[in-house]
Amino acid sequence: MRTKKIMIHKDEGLILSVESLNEKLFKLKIYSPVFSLMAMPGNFCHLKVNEESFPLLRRAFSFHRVEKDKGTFELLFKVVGLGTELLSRKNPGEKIDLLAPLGNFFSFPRKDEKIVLSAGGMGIAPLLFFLNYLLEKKFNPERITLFFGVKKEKELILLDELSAMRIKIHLATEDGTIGFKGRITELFYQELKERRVKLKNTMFYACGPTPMLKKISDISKKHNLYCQISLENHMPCGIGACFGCVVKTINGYKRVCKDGPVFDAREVILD
Amino acid sequence: MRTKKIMIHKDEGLILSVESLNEKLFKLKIYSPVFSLMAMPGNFCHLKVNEESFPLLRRAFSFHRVEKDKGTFELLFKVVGLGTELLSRKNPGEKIDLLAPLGNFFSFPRKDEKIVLSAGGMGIAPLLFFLNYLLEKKFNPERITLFFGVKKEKELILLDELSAMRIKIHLATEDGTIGFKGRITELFYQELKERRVKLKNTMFYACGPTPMLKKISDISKKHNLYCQISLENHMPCGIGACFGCVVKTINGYKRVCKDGPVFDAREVILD
Amino acid sequence: MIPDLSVGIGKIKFSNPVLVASGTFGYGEEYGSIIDLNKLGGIITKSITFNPREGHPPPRTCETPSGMLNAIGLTNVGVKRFIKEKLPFLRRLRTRIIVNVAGSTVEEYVEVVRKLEGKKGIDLLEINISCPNVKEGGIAFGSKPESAYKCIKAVKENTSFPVIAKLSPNVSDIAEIALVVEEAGADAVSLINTLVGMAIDFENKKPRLSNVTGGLSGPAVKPVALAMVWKTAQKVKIPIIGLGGIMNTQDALEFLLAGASMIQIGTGNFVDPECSVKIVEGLKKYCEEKRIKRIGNLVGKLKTK
Amino acid sequence: MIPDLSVGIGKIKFSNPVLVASGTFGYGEEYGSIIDLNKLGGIITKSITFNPREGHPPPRTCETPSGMLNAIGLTNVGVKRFIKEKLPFLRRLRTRIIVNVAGSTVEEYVEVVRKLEGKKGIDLLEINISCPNVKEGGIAFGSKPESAYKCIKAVKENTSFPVIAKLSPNVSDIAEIALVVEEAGADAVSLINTLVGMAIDFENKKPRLSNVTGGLSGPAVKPVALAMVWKTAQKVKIPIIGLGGIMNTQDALEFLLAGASMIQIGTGNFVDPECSVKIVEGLKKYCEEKRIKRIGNLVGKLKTK
Ligand SMILES: Cc1cc2nc3c(=O)[nH]c(=O)nc-3n(C[C@H](O)[C@H](O)[C@H](O)COP(=O)(O)OP(=O)(O)OC[C@H]3O[C@@H](n4cnc5c(N)ncnc54)[C@H](O)[C@@H]3O)c2cc1C
Ligand SMILES: Cc1cc2nc3c(=O)[nH]c(=O)nc-3n(C[C@H](O)[C@H](O)[C@H](O)COP(=O)(O)OP(=O)(O)OC[C@H]3O[C@@H](n4cnc5c(N)ncnc54)[C@H](O)[C@@H]3O)c2cc1C
Ligand SMILES: Cc1cc2nc3c(=O)[nH]c(=O)nc-3n(C[C@H](O)[C@H](O)[C@H](O)COP(=O)(O)O)c2cc1C
Ligand SMILES: Cc1cc2nc3c(=O)[nH]c(=O)nc-3n(C[C@H](O)[C@H](O)[C@H](O)COP(=O)(O)O)c2cc1C
Ligand code: FES
Ligand code: FES
Repeated sequence: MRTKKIMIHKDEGLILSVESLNEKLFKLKIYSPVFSLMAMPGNFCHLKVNEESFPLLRRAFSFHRVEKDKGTFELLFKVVGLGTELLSRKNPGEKIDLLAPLGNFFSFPRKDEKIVLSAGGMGIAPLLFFLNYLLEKKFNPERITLFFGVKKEKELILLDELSAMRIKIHLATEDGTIGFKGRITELFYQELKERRVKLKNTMFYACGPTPMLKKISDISKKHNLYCQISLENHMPCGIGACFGCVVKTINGYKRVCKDGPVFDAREVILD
Repeated sequence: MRTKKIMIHKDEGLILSVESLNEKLFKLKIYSPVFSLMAMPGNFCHLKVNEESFPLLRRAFSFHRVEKDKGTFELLFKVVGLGTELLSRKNPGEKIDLLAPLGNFFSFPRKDEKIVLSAGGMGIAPLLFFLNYLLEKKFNPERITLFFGVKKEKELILLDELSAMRIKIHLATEDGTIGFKGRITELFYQELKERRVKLKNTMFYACGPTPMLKKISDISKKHNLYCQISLENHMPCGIGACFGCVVKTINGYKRVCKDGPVFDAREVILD
Repeated sequence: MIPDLSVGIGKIKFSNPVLVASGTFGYGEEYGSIIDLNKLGGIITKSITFNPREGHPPPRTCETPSGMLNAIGLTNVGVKRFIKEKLPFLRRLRTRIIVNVAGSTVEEYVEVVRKLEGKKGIDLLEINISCPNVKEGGIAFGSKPESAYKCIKAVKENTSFPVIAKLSPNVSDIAEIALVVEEAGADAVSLINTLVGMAIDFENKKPRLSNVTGGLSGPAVKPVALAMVWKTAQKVKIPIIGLGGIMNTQDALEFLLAGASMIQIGTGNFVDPECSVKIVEGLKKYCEEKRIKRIGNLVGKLKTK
Repeated sequence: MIPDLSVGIGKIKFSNPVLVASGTFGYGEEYGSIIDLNKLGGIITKSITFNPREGHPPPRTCETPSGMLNAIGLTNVGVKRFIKEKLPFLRRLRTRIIVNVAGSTVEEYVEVVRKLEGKKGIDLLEINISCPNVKEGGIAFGSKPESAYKCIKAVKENTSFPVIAKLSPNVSDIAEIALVVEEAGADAVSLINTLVGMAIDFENKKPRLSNVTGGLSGPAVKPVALAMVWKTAQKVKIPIIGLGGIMNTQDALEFLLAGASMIQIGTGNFVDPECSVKIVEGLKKYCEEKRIKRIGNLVGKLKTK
């Protein structure tokens, strides 16, 4: 994984909009020129959802979309608990306390490589940023394949935008309403086994819930794929100081917030 | 003090409006037919400002205005901390968890008595309810004198409504912008000493910050006034179960929430 | 399937495992107009001492992050007036009545217990050897194994009611204290009482409580209470009654998983007076949904490996 | 008037009373890009043991009402790598460096302390006799007066650095422990370390932490910490360093009033990385506004009668 010395900053962002995509999914647009400039695909920000001591700790969210010229960025998030609930109730004009850019970021493929991305549910959040970033850097969309899986059809968001990219897209829904019926990892593995996904000269990327990443990690180990996965964990500090967010790897425990969140799938030991 | 056996209820009120009178003062209008019927002047309600564990405990507010026919009541409150801050940010349509009617209430004067009310700051909240109640019961407004004192002019609220009542009003502001310059207790005591306030056949009532009530209590003891004062205290349970809200009286500790909040000023020992 | 929520301490059966905690429910009357008291597993009274106690001067309580402090100082009417004025109301209820007993000396505990002996309407005693808010007695008994043993032993010898020992969390090893009171004959232990805490009125450079320190309760202490229940459950055989920050059904279930066979609601009553009966309902619904025949089947079922 | 914020422990002067707490600030580097480390009174390192420690398996932390639990398990690089890899960065700072030392046996404490002896860049040692998250050692030393005495005594005999004893709140009487470590030669005490706590993942009927129990910190424990600082201040003569839930200037001032002459920020660093330097600024502003010449004049000024 390539890394660079990142300078972490604190900034007070200005909330521009809170858009609800469905009852659980929200898009938060924040004005913060410094972070819109600094954020790389895979980086995340750590933010305080309110000023009180409950919830106490910051919450981590991947950069989802960045508009440097406008000085803004977007987060895409799902309401799963009190913190995200409070975040979804923010109003335009409110300030928000941000710590960013945190963590490492996805390695970029060479121009002559192919890439395969797998997104499970909210895993699409950082991968969309990555896709947009690559296309902006003139990476050939024909070399890109995206596997995108969700539970129910209504969680299939961003489809228009993804289609317009002219990349290859495989969809999976667990209830089978659209695309493959089942989990994204099953579809991915099927395509892999039937050689419709080529291993040579291909870089893999995955982001999604831990059980999905565990499967991806197993597949990567078995087939020796070079696959980067983005992990999540409870993160008290977010900057590598507390050793609270570690993941087991073949090289001992590593901090997801600082040594990751992007790891080589063959390195981590998930369970 | 006359009391009756009150049945305490829990009800979910519907917030109809939150009106800001100045940057710190708010009026909250709640739809709750049961409490609009049951509330008596001096009673209070105990409400939960949010659903989280911080702030944890309920907050107490006097009934300020009641419209039985519409099934609504109003609270008048000042933002002094997190609880009242959160309350001031409520939106119409939200539900609010209410416990009421709590405590005893002001005794009513006989038709042939005169009454003198002293309100310091937010102390006007329950006294306005009391005034409206008396006028509705055809108590002669000419027999009513109100002393109303605040720190700064802009805290002098409800003046139009009070003026329209055709009662006698004495105003005091600490900065002297309007009315008497100084504290309401000074004005009250001056009027008392100069016999412009008659003691015979008069009932006194007071509500306001504790230092003011202490003065009123001292005056009442000295001149043997029959004065009812409404006290405040931290109230964990609000219904008499925890003995957390006691005030010292000549008859031992008494619970402000259940034995009060209205007490005979000669009984309590404030400091 | 109607799940069986009943539980027992010694020979005493409770219709369900939900009790209301001492000092947070007065003598039962106050909450009677808001909830149906008969739905509770039992009611624990405010601590009763031999003589009436006025308690500490105000201020007696204050709020802290996700918790509250209290230093009531064992305000109570004394055992004689309790029997005369408060017990008749409690006796009429169809729920278990547990009288909480406090004292400054072992002799005082014994005297109170003797006065209560045989009184109709009482089902059990809870012995408060853990009150952090009185100088003499209280917590002193609960923080040393020897005195805890002596106190519970003396009480047991002077009562025919089953005895619950209420333990203090302000100790190095609560399970050790639980073991000795079990040996002394306690029929159950309840934990935790409040943690010693303090808050400062910064404006006036004064403590917020007249008593300077007080007892911390509420959600803030739940992690501490859970750990203590779990540790004690590894050691003692008598039933454990868990409390500390329980506000809803899930909290209650967590204490059961950690090893408590019953639970108490304290501060939760203030936040929502209906909290206790909602939890009774909630436990029932949970057992129905998960097809759990007896609530007892959940006790201690935390998977720690 | 420029108020004097400086304070001292033994012969060591600190520019101000604000330290960052062990385990919450890594080895200082991580926060270096966010705040100016030289503004701090001092930095306390993550606990250092003799050998490197991997620590506990994840999950290691979880959030609780107004607090958090951690069971990191003393993850650290070991004393040799600490000296080689971490100390050079710390040495370059113009702030006091306090190395926090932990061990499983008195011998291990002594061995670590000997390795650190005379190393440039170190100003003081903080001896962690209170870590709730390791089986052997740690808290065991801090919860019994005898072992606390033995450990601090042995450390003192093997170091020329001033020694701070970090005490556990999981005891019946923290002031008693403070007294014995004072007797053993400690130059200061810091309190509190975390309270033992536990949280349950109800869905999966599992503890939220792999280690089952962990240490509770944050605003939830502030009342407990304040009470312990206050009680200890009535007993010992050596300086007290107060911590537990300090999030802002007012919290810090409350600890000073209760009797702490310095304070530490732990969990507060996570909530707001700038919290510690904001408190330094805040203390200065407060002293200016109130015309307090020396911050020390506030220490112990709580009016309790
Ligand atoms: C690097 C990183 C990037 C992330 N990016 C996104 C994103 O783009 N969109 C999105 O919807 N979510 C994202 N998450 C997950 C998001 O942080 C959690 O959903 C959120 O913290 C839950 O907070 P809550 O208060 O609503 O939930 P609660 O469950 O109430 O939170 C309780 C505690 O658990 C922690 N927690 C709960 N779930 C997670 C989780 N999956 N990961 C880390 N901590 C968790 C919280 O921080 C908190 O301490 C990301 C997490 C990480 C670590
Ligand atoms: C019977 C009664 C009637 C009241 N009526 C009104 C009213 O009509 N309008 C109004 O503006 N205020 C009224 N108050 C005061 C109001 O309850 C407090 O202002 C409010 O609780 C402050 O909450 P907070 O979270 O904003 O403040 P914080 O100071 O953050 O509260 C911290 C704690 O202190 C308690 N507290 C703080 N101030 C008071 C106080 N004066 N009385 C009781 N508890 C307090 C809170 O309940 C809480 O536990 C009344 C109080 C009582 C007891
Ligand atoms: C206001 C108040 C008064 C209390 N009084 C007593 C008491 O008299 N006797 C007793 O054994 N415990 C008393 N307690 C402790 C509670 O019974 C309980 O042990 C503690 O509050 C923890 O539970 P909780 O977090 O559910 O409140 C009191 C608690 C509060 C909050
Ligand atoms: C994640 C984490 C790790 C900690 N690690 C250590 C440690 O290694 N050594 C130590 O003495 N204390 C450790 N502590 C305890 C803190 O130094 C401090 O005593 C405690 O958190 C209370 O302060 P706070 O409420 O300000 O966090 C740790 C605390 C946290 C939250
Ligand atoms: S969150 Fe603290 S090290 Fe990763
Ligand atoms: S608030 Fe509980 S008795 Fe008054």
